[in-house]
Amino acid sequence: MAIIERPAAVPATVDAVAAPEVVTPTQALGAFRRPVSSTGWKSWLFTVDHKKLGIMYGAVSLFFFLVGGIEALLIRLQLAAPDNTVLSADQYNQMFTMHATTMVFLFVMPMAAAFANYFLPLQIGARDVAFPRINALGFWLFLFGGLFLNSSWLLGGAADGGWFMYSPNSSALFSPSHGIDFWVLGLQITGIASLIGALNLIVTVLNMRAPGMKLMQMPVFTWMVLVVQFLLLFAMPVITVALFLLSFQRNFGATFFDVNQGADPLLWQHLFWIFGHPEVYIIILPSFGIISEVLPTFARKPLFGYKFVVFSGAAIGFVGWGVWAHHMFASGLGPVSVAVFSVATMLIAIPTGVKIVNWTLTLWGGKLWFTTAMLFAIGVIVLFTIGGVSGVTHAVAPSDTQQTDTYHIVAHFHYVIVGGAVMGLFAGFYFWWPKMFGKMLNERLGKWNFWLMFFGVNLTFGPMHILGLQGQPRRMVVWPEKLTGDGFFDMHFWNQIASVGSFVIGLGVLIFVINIFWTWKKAPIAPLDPWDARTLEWITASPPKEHNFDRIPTVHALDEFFHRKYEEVDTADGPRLVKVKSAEEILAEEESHADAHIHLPSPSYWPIVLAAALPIIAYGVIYNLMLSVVGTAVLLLAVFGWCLEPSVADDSDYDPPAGGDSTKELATLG
Amino acid sequence: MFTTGSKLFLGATALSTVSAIVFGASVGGSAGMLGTIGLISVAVVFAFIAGINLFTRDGNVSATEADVERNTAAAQAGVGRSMWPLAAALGSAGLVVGAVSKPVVFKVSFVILLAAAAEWMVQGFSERVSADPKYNEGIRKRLLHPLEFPLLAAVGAIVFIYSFSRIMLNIDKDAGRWVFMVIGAIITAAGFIFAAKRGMGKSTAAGIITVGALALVGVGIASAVSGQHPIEEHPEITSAVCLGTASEAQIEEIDTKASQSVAAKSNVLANVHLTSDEQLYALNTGIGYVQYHEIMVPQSNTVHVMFHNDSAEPRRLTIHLGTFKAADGTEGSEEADCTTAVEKGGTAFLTFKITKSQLASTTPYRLTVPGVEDQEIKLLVP
Amino acid sequence: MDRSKETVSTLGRMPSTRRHWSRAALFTGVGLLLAGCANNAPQDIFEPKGENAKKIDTLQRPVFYIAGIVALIVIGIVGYAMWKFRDRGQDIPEQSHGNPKLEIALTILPAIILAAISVPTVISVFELDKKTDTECIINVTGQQWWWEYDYATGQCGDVKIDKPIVTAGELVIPEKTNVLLRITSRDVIHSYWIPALNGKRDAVPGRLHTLRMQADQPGIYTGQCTEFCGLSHARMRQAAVALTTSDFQQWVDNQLKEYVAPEAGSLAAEGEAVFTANCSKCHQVNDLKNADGSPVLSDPDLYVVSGVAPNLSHLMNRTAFAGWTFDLLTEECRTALWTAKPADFGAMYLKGVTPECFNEVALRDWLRNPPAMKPMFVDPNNLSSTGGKYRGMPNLNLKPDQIDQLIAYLLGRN
Amino acid sequence: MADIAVHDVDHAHTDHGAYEDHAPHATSTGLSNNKLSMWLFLGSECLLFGGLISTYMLYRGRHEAGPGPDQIFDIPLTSVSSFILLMSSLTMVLAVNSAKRKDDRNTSLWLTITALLGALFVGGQVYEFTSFYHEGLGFTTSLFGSSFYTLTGFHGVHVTLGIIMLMVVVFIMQRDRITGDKAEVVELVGLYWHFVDVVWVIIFTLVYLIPS
Repeated sequence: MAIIERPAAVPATVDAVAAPEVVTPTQALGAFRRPVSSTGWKSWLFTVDHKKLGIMYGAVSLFFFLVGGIEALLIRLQLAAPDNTVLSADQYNQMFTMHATTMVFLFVMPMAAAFANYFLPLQIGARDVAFPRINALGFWLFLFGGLFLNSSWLLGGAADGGWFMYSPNSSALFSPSHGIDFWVLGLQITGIASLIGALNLIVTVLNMRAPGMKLMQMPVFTWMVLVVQFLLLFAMPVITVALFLLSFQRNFGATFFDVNQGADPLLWQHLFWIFGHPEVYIIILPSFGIISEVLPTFARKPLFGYKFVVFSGAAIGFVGWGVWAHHMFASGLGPVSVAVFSVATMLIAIPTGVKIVNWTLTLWGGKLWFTTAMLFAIGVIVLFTIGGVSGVTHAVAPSDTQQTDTYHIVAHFHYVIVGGAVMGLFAGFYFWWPKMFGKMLNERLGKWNFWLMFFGVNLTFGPMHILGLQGQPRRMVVWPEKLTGDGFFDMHFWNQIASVGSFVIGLGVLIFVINIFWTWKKAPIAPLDPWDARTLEWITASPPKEHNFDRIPTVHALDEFFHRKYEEVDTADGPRLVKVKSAEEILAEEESHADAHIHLPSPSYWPIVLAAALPIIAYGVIYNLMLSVVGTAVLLLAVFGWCLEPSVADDSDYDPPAGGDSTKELATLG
Repeated sequence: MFTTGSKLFLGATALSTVSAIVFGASVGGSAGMLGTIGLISVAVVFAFIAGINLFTRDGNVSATEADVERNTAAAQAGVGRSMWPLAAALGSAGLVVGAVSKPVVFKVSFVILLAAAAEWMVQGFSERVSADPKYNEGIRKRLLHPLEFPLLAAVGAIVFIYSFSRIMLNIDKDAGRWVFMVIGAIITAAGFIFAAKRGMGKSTAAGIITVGALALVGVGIASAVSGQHPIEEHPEITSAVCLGTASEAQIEEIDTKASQSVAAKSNVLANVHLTSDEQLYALNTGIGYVQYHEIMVPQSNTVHVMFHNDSAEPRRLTIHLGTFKAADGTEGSEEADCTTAVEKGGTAFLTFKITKSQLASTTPYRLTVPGVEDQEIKLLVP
Repeated sequence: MDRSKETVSTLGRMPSTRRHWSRAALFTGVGLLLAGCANNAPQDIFEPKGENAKKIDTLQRPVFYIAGIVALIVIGIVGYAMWKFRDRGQDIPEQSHGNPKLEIALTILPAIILAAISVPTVISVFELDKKTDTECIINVTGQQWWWEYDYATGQCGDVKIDKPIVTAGELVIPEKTNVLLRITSRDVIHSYWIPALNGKRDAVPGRLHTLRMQADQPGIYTGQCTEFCGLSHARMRQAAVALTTSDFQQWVDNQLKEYVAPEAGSLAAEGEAVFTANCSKCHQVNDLKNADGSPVLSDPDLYVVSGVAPNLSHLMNRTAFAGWTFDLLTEECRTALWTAKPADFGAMYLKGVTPECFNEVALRDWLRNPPAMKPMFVDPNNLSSTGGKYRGMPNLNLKPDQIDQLIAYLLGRN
Repeated sequence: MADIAVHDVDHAHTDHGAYEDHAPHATSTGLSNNKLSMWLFLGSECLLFGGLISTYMLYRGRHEAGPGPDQIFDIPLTSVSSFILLMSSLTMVLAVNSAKRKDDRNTSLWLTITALLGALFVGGQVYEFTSFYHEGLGFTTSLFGSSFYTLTGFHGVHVTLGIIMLMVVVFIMQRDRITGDKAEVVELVGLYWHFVDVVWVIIFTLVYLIPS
């Protein structure tokens, strides 16, 4: 049969005489042609561009934010009345487990990764991250891990052991559904994403700064992201060990948490919180970085005490490793450990306090411009301060034994996480939206968004302080009528207020979503430098070109962009800052000196394929190991393709093939 | 319009269709049914092949398409040699052999067959890529090396590791250590010799290493077939030993061979002390100034007690775990557990869980020290 | 209560400028914190009723005040700066990068405050762990989803206990006595918490933790399991009941009194048979005898994962059942008991559940279908993970007349 | 002998993604991206083994069933295998050294020797596991069993991956050109290999030598 031997069509561009001798390689390789398009859905699916990945990180995180938010609203609905029946006990347990897991691992962490991905290279004057394909792999692992985790809702119920998943309640004996298996494996997958992301970003920051940019000239956001990546680098392996132990126990019969064999359940708690406490700073520091950019911009003066802010950030990251056991003051550690960890915990309040002081003093003497971003940033100072001081009350260990596992703690960490981290991320949205999309988010809707969220946070989590002190424990599907106390301001009242507040927050978020759509459809093109900003990312076009910088900027100062715009001029009244150049002029200057050959990494199929293999393996671990074999085959195939692929596409991979001098290649392993 | 090939297959289609009709009409029953379906299938297949022949014009290259003609496989240099048909054949044979003998043969053959199929396919594909064999070979390598190299390395490592471990299992334990050391030394020494003797050809060095590795694998397979050296037994504490009803020899063996490792278990229920004048008392955790001679043990609770021996003799602490009737009503024997013998000044942990009320047992729950008379601590399990 | 009213009115008069708003937020925050002590919730942590809780209270109150004041000052300064330095068209300010001296000062200041807090903290940590003044030890064991108390034989304060006592849900202790709880668990981690008497201590299986308990006066102090422990975590409650020494002696005597079989032929006697046939597989009633005179022994480890079920010998001497969740007393009687003066409390408590105070509805519902009232892991079709054992009490499908008989029988278990 | 050095033969392809492309871009630290990321990765690995070692240290004396560590460990045997692994670190140093001198012949040779010694070590471990299993210590037998197999198993997997990496480098050096800086590839694998060795030294000391 002569079927398969039909020759390939003659490529149009190949020279008529030479062509028949040798068919060009990529046509021969068919599917292994690299994706090259820079528009259309494929350009997103196979992209390795840090900006596109950043936007996708953001979009997916926002989706999970809504998922986690709906879970939160259901929880508050259930708790709005005593002995309520909106959710069953089983559903409620799944709900609060997944609310925390989703918000921590699938919203706040990846949303910080979104900003880090997008702005870190821009802030240090790089064209991309060190390992672009690994960057793409990180995103897809996060997405697939998150979807895998949430697929448990449809496959017999989600995890029901709380996000802290204390053993032995997490063993198959006490949680027979597959929920916890999904949780363990899903977190392993997203954990890999965090780990490789951390490697990538650390290398990027340390190795790829623009000429002249010293470490102490990096924007604070970059600094905080760097600290966070180090925390991730060292915290992820610890939770990886804990998750391995748990999945070996649940799936392969190991005995790590089997008390009848003499196991000590505190092992899990130690491993979890050695990861879990740095995790708190992993969550909060990016937000600190963002508002450290926003506050100086809208106060029109540099961050007060840049060095102190940077060092306190690093100190938080460092001391954060020595305080994990303050989550275990009631666990029976013995008085010596408790005393040590209690004092260490107080210690960490000092660098945190330094930051608050510096932000406040940044405002002092400034020329404050109350944009939405600025309001969110100031909101962070206020709310984080409240969360911080209530944190000190828990650092006092005996006092903590009364407060822990009550709503007082819930109030505390929501002030810190929602008030500190989430509000900071929102400041980032409003601040950087024009840079990312070339359009400003609507400021009027933005103000609504801010006030509703600010009001809502206080309304929801403020009363929880009282509820906790009145003795309402956490994680309870119902609270009983007979414990509500006397008078009008009883538990019942405060629970209702908190529930109303949660819907106010929900409304604020809804307005944000509306704002996004409004901006997308209706908003005019934003000015190039709408905020009179200070750092390097604003030197680029909005949105930045694919290669970021036409020429790599040379850095002379902290707040480089600001110093290019403004110069000090001596006047009769002494020195005055005068604007000497506009952003447009600076951009035009950069464009006129564009580098001749800019090499960018080419898109690739393999990150997404490789990432897809892991959930398959994970499903296999839960249901049938044969599926894992299939997943491993896909994994091998993807690694194979990855290795096969040159980091830059052949000319002939372009359709039509590009000329020899086109812009491509940033040669890297990743 | 119709090519030669398509005419042939169209004819065959017509023939089988007719036969199907005739067969179906003449033969009844299930045999007729099966036969008809078979013939119809044959007809469909012939029709399909005829269609393909039509579409490809029998695979004949049109005389006008000069470029294409040069690029057809037929116009290309002959294909190179290939080991994959042989491997595939071996794999298939192994599959059959495995199916009737051992599953492991079947599995290995299956993997060989898969690998051969994959390699064959890629080779076939790459040899037809262009008219340039050198380029084609490049394509093959580009496609397969990233897969071949790691897999080969993994398979090689596994075979080597497995063989070596079988040798170690086969030979005597003491000899094993020496063999282990000697093989390690030989490998290292070989490295230094080869590195120093630069006159030695690369293939010679590679050959020697390969021969050595093969020898190891060979001995490994032989060892796997011949079996294992005897397995050491580790005695465990039994009720008989604890109650002192076991033979002297058994007790002796336990005391010398049983594990002496103790877990630093936190938070014991009570500390049991044997004083220098052989008095036994317990200190309940949390109330240090009362010497108890009965302690309450919550039912079904895993409990640790710590035994301190201050007497001159090595002593063990024995817990009497009751005597129960079996389901058929027969009287059981007393169950017990104990620590290993503890020297003077030493400590040991005893962990136990009592699931039945003391009323269910015909003998009392208690802690005793064999060899010390009239001293006991009652365990109350209401 | 008055403080929380203030708080709300601050919320109500929400001023319009941001400065005022942030100040309002601040007052709300601090007010909310302090309002915890303002009303009469039974588990309020600012109403200590024993020596240990009072120690914590004297430690934490100043910390709360300091925390509130610090927050107040910071937010006040932020608010002031927002107003003072708003954009009024002034020049772009000097690009100052900070003032190291000021910063060092502002770093040392919180360090001093925290150092001042840490000293009493460390002292309290050790004081609250002291074990040398123990006058009574009680084993407290948590399991899904109830607490068991085992009183060891020996002295408990001034009272001597001759035989072990096993009870559930309600911890009874002599007043003004240093009781040491020895806490552990049979399955997952629980946490024992009576806010009025002390902070929490986790009940960790395989570990034994101690917790000091001391009550200044007779009364009932409620608590709740505070470590998430599965399905019915919310319905795992407990209480500590403090009695005077003489009342405590009476309670002990009552716990150890002889079993009184119901009068033959009565409804309760039929109930005894129903109990023996159905309930006694797991639940022990001390000294209950079979027809042949042999003791009826429960064998809960065959049926329940934790290996125990509440001892029902003196059920009607407790005020609630099923993880101390559902009242055995009617609403009226319960309120009377909870609000009784310390002097009257003991007598009222020792009466137990009298027929007129008996909350029959709850117990009847419970016997009809326990998992419907309290979620438990008892679906007989879904027990493969536990090897056929229950976690909780299954529905025994008792008939209405059996329930009547059982209730009559149980009412006599006082 | 140049004639037995790697034959860089045939074909037009220079693309072996994983082993190529150290574009000599100047980096801010002077370390190449790959090397820096390998160091960071190994830092992260320290915590992974830290967690596993802690687990083992906590559980090594806990065996309600089955034998305990003092009953089954064969210290002389493990000493030999530790020594062999340490020797492989030495040969790895020699490989890196040869690579830096662009001596392809000896680089391949020392890499092969390192891989063989590594395989010998893993072989010893497989033997050890098998005999422990026969002596009654399974993965699910006791806490000691679970944590022992998990810790040493994770290490063994690391060594095995190292062997595969070594062999792949050898193959590629033999069959293909490695584009870019050949010495760096060898150095990266070397870093990993030394790390795995150091971890073993810690495991050997804590698990085998210090009695529980």
